[in-house]
Amino acid sequence: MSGGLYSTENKEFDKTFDPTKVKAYGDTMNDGKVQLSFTLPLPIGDEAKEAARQLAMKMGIEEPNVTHMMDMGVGYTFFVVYGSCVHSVDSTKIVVPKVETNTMSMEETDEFIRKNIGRKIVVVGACTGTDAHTVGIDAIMNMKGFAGHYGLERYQMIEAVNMGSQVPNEELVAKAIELNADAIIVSQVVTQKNVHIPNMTELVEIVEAEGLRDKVVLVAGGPRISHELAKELGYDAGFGSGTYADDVASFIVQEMAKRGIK
Amino acid sequence: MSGGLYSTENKEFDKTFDPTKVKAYGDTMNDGKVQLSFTLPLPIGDEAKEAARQLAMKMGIEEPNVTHMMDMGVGYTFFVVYGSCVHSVDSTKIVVPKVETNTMSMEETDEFIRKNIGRKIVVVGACTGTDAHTVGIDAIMNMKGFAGHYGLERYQMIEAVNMGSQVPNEELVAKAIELNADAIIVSQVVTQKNVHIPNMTELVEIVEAEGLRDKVVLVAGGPRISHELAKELGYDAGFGSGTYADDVASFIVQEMAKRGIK
Amino acid sequence: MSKLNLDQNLINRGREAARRIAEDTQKFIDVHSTVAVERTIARLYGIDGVDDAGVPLPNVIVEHVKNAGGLTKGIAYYIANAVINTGLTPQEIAEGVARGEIDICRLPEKPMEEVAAKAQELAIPTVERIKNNRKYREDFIKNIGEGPKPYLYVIVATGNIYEDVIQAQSAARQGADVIAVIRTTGQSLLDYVPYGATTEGFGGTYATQENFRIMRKALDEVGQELGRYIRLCNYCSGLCMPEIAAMGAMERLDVMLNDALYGILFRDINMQRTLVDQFFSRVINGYAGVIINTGEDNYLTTADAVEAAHTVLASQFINEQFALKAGLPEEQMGLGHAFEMDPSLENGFLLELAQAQMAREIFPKAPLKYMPPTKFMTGNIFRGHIQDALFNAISIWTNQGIQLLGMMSEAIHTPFISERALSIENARYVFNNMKSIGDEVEFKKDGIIVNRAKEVLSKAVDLLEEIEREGLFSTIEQGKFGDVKRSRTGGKGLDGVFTKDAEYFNPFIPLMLGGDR
Amino acid sequence: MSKLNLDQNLINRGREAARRIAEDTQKFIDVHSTVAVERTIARLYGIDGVDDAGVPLPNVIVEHVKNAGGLTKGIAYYIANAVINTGLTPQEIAEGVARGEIDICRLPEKPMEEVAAKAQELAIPTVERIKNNRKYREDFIKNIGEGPKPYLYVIVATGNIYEDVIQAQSAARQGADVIAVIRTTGQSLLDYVPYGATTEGFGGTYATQENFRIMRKALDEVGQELGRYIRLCNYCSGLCMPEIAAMGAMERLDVMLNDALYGILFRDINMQRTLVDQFFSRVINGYAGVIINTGEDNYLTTADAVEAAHTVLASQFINEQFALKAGLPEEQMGLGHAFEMDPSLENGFLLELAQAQMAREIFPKAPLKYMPPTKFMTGNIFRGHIQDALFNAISIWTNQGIQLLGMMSEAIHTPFISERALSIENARYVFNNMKSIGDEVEFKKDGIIVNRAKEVLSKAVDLLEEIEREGLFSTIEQGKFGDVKRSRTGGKGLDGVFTKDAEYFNPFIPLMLGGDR
Ligand code: B12
Ligand code: B12
Ligand SMILES: Cc1ncc(COP(=O)(O)O)c(C=O)c1O
Ligand SMILES: Cc1ncc(COP(=O)(O)O)c(C=O)c1O
Repeated sequence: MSGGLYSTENKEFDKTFDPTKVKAYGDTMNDGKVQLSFTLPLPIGDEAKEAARQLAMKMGIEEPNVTHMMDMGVGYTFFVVYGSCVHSVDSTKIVVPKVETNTMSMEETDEFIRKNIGRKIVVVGACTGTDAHTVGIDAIMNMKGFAGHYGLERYQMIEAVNMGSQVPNEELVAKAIELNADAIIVSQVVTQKNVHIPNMTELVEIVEAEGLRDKVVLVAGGPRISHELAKELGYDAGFGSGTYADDVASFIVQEMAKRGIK
Repeated sequence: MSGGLYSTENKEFDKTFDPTKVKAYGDTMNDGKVQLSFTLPLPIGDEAKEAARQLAMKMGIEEPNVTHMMDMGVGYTFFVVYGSCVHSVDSTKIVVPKVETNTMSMEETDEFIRKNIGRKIVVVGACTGTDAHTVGIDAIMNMKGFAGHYGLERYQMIEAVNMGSQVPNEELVAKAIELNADAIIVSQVVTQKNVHIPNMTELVEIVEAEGLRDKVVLVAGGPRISHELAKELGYDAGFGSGTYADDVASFIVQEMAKRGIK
Repeated sequence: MSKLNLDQNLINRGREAARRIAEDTQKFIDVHSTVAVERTIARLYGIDGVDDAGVPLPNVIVEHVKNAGGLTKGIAYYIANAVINTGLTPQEIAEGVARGEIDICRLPEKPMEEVAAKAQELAIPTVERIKNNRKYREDFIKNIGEGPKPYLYVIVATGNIYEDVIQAQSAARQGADVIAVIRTTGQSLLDYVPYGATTEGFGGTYATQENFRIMRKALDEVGQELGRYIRLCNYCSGLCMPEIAAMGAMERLDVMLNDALYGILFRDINMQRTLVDQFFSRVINGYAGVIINTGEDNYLTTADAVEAAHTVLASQFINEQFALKAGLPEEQMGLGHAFEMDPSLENGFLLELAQAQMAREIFPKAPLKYMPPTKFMTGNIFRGHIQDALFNAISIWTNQGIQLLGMMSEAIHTPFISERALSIENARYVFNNMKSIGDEVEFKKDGIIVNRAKEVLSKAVDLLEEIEREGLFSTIEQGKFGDVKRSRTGGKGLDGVFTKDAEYFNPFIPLMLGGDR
Repeated sequence: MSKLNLDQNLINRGREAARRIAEDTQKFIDVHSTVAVERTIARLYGIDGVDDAGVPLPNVIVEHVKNAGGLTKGIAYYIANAVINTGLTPQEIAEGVARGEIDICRLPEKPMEEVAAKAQELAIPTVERIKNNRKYREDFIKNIGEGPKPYLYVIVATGNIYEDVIQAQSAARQGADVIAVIRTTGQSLLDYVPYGATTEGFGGTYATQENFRIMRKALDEVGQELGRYIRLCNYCSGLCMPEIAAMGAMERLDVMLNDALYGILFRDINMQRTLVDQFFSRVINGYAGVIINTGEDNYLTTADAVEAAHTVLASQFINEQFALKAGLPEEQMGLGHAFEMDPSLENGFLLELAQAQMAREIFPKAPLKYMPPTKFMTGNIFRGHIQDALFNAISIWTNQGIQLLGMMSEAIHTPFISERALSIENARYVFNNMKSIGDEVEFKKDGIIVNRAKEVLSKAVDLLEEIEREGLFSTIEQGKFGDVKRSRTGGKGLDGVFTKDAEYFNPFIPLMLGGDR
């Protein structure tokens, strides 16, 4: 009666959290559990299943468990795999470049402009290239705004011009020159096959060629745009999913103040 | 008009199928696309997201796209990640150990026994150890069978004894000795923390200790039992999900014939 | 009003048959006791801890008396008599017995009346404690709140109670209302309850009183934080049914798996043993305000959900009557059923809707426990997640009480932290998005749904009347439930059953059944 | 019988208002043509291929006449006149024009009657070809079969037509009934149709006649194998609307995205241009037996699904009337709507049910095209998959015609092969498991569902009557649809619109509208 019905095997791995070796977590610290799914261009069968296992092992999955396979009908097979990933991440070494402004409310931003710039600022925005998704840029610019956050058009101290979608970069820059814009903000939603990269690069090149780069704050946004990427491509900031007008407005005016633009 | 609206960037990778370098497939040959999900014991935020990205990269995922993160409420974060896996598998080198019998119908098996063995054979089965899942072993043994395939009890030339679940290995072997069994078949469904391994090993050891190993065909089955694993642990065969009585009966009688058991 | 237009006469007939089945069986129960019942009494007297060999003291003292041949009088007698004789507490006495220093079977036998009075007096503090637990729960819910029904019920099953706490708190913050700590594989076959905090289990965590305490504390904390009482569930099926019920009552568990037949059918526990044990366990659960969950869902893991639907209903009727016999009110009857239709079935959703609505109408006050798809879950987690969504749709539609959330990884492993979160998200989405569907939609007269319910009810009543004729024991012997046959004298634990002496008493039963609540 | 108890008078009023809106606009349409219409005529005369600079010959010949200032007479006139003069085929003439060898504007002008007769004669073979395509489809379906409704519609969008074929055949084998080859980003703004097989597109594959042919062949093969006609869908919105319709008719496409207003609102194409183009495109689609899909679903990607529901219905009415004007029967009207309710909405499912059932009842013969959740899809593929399941539930419940399957990766990328397979599995499971729910369940009188439908209908009728008063053009200028404002002279393609001469003729219109089918 003393022992129980069977011997309890010890789990061998160290179960203490180590921030320098963070592993995936299923139900026990450091168990490394991950879920994977993918298709292989191999006909369904034990061999394909074994290939899936091997692929998972190459990814560092120990004891991969192929829990499901499904015939794609063209000699390809879809797999669901679970297993323990041996890899870990040193979380103490992670530094994520972030937009370093404190977000202000609409009223605060208006006040900030009055105090630090002393005139209405001009923001020109568009969804450029072949991209026809207006909802994102509208969320930032339109009166109505998004999720209860008013857009730039409603700011007393911002003159906001939304050019819509599918705007060629040249036209956007031309408009910015015409209106003497303080900021150009651009939305990119379609990122399939990295179609946004050449388009975003082109915009920076035109802005530079026109000698505007120091005069304007250049901002990009979109669901798959990170601050890091935007910086890399030569923008002052990048904003992803869940951005509100407040974030962008705050960034623009603080950046202008930093540069001493009046 | 001749060019289109933008230049079409070439995808750089080789799009021809190479069986020695099989990669995952999303919508283009060799695009390497995989989907991943896992939890990290890190609080939700940009840093955790970056850690998720880094973990994916360690797994060989290029340009991992963290499409979702979700707060687990205890300072842990769940992630969904998509990306292109650089790893590939040499499908030409894959050899999967398989049960090498051709599956016969019930009538054929009965006939085979009559012809090659000439007497009713005895099969004793159970779900052993602490495992209480009877449905699997019942599917193989009960009259009724499973998915339209009759169980061993219905075979004219098989005397099938199903001991049920939670049967200690000793009792199973004792019963086999008592009935002079030709085959012992065992089901293992609970595999959490590999609890089945010591139990399955114990059975082999008892069978060997009793000097029965050459006389009986020893078969294991269960949703997470592979032929490979069963062989490794000293069984003659292992059967996974979707097995029918036909498969097991065919194997047993052909194995008996091979060994020359009459 | 019935949406299914069920025949109330038929319902009454079924309920009557079940009542007589329970009454018939109760006659057997009333004259028997078991080692588990006696250990429970010992525990309720405050006996806890283990001896040098790790054997729990309730086992030590009960076996001590059993070996001396005195158990038929009941352990309460010996404990009370020993207290009178020694002036020690029951715990001190048990420790003495464990050390071999006291032999409570050889102490002078005080007059029966005096012993009975002492037994009663000694029982009061624990009964009060349980009553206070109940009051605490009620006050918390009244003053702070609880989630709406269907309650979201999830399991944790890491094997390690401390890891379980993390998973449980995570789930509560995601929106879970009930946390069930699944027991380790095989615990239900142990004829003792392990002791202390445990960190190693397979597919579950040992049910121990210390583990109960650790989890209770964790859930109270997170419940305070969330402003929502988080219920704690464990399992009292198995060879220690009443003992675990008692531990749960003392540690303020809120929900207990507790079925009159489950152990017999699915754990091969002897039927006499389980039937006797379930009675006392339900008296305790009833008094403690614990919602019991019955296990009819399990039938459909072995039998087919279309063919065997009526066995589920029949068993619900029987469980209801056994519960009433043990003083457990309808409001605490989490009668079980399950979404186990083959997903490839044409109109399977409609058949399931009929079944769920029928249960709702036949047991209007019961917080029905609705179990998710398990049998037809596969390694295809994506399909599994939508099977669970349809299950959630049925639940909100038919107003179930306790929704045991399905997990997409059901066919693979006990849930990861994230899988639980995704399941909660699934249920919350469906419940909210379809909230009033049950009020807004009616079933066609004489359509598939209405006719299906009619058919299942009438088959269930037939079965119940057949059982009434044949008796419960022999019905089980014939495999009428869950396709499982069990013999009256087979299975585990029969040696722990005994016939009571004329002088036998168990003071907790009158206190809990008769006392004020 | 109406399950929603809709007011038939109100429906009639809405339909009448829409009819007058369409009639009013048709007056404008009747006196105008566009470069796209003329290029279409050239294509229907068999002109295909590109010049040395890669410019499509239909563009070459139409621009040639346009530059000479003669387009107002119609390209048919010039082609027929050139055929009479040169004895060459239209294709040879176009090639000559491209090489600068022929100037069809300077040829002697034959008598109008003779030219018109020739134009008519030359038109016959293509019209016959299209008629035969229609017949082939009908025979295939009659003799071999097709899938049940709702048809499972999936997209392929690899950018490479050969890769698309693999994805499409995979989908068909999983159970898809309609394969839509999504066009590359931006194609709708090209004022020409690219030529030949293409392998590089972004988020889609170029719509070219060769690509149509490749995919048609692949689907016929797999359809034969499966014993189920697999429909091919493409998009004829944009600056080439009638041209692509013509290409589709010639290559036996079965479904075409084709909306009277979509291009205006979502592609900023000039409204005069689109309205003129849509007419001829629909004449072709109508004659070819092609099911059109309208784009009302898009409104809900910019506007809110609860607030703007009535604009969807209003637009459906308008699309219906424009289609009837173009001789397109109800059976080919895949009027669009979409499951775009915020998933966090309490009872959102009921509101959606109301909308879907309402559309079903108001357009009883139309094979409604039902679009999946897109706006509220996120990177959480697991939740996305169950949003799609509820969408599928609504569809089978309300008997939609064409179910555009939702993809769990909607917010991430165009579908992987496996995601498509999982979506098909999702729909097949839900459709089969809930098959008869629509027949078996009724809506409560004056409940949420019935009242919601009533409200949406009445608002839609108000809007239609307002549009009738104000005119379609100015309604769009005010942003009444999809929250998008467009000016009458803004947007792309206005320079391609011209007023017809008195002598203008397009022989295909009478042939297709009037001829036998
Ligand atoms: C609505 C929609 C459409 C509508 C667009 C209507 C319109 N007027 O915008 C229609 C139907 C026309 C459409 C068409 C197409 N679409 Co679309 N569409 C979507 C959908 C469903 C929602 C996008 C959306 O409105 N999101 C809501 C807004 C508020 O979010 P957001 O854009 O992320 O914006 C926020 C932030 O990103 C940020 N932000 C965005 N821009 C900016 C700019 C600045 C300066 C700042 C600071 C911040 C910022 O702030 C916003 C608010 O927080 C998505 C799928 C999805 N669920 O995401 C697909 C999606 C974006 N579309 C897609 C595709 C491929 C297309 C097509 C190319 C398909 C085709 N071949 O026909 C076409 C063509 C479009 C084109 N040429 O660009 C793909 C893109 C895939 C990829 N990774 O590239 C998606 C992901 C769908 C899919 N799985 O295929 N689409
Ligand atoms: C039904 C069921 C139960 C029922 C069992 C009833 C019964 N009498 O069998 C009940 C409710 C009692 C139960 C209890 C538990 N279960 Co259970 N249960 C399941 C469930 C839902 C279905 C299993 C089943 O019946 N499959 C159908 C049969 C036909 O398939 P099969 O077993 O794979 O058998 C086929 C093949 O594998 C093969 N085969 C099987 N055996 C053999 C033998 C031979 C010789 C051969 C040749 C072939 C063969 O042939 C069969 C036919 O093709 C699964 C989840 C799932 N969907 O798979 C969980 C599952 C197996 N259970 C699980 C667990 C953890 C438990 C518990 C331990 C939970 C707990 N802590 O309380 C308990 C305790 C059980 C114990 N001590 O063993 C886990 C196991 C996890 C793991 N990887 O180890 C699962 C996966 C659920 C989960 N996600 O947690 N369970
Ligand atoms: C009534 C009942 N008790 C207990 C259990 C748990 O299993 P066990 O305690 O037998 O391990 C279940 C599980 O399904 C059940 O339904
Ligand atoms: C009517 C209609 N046409 C076309 C499209 C495809 O987009 P486009 O052809 O404008 O790229 C859609 C997509 O939603 C649509 O609804």
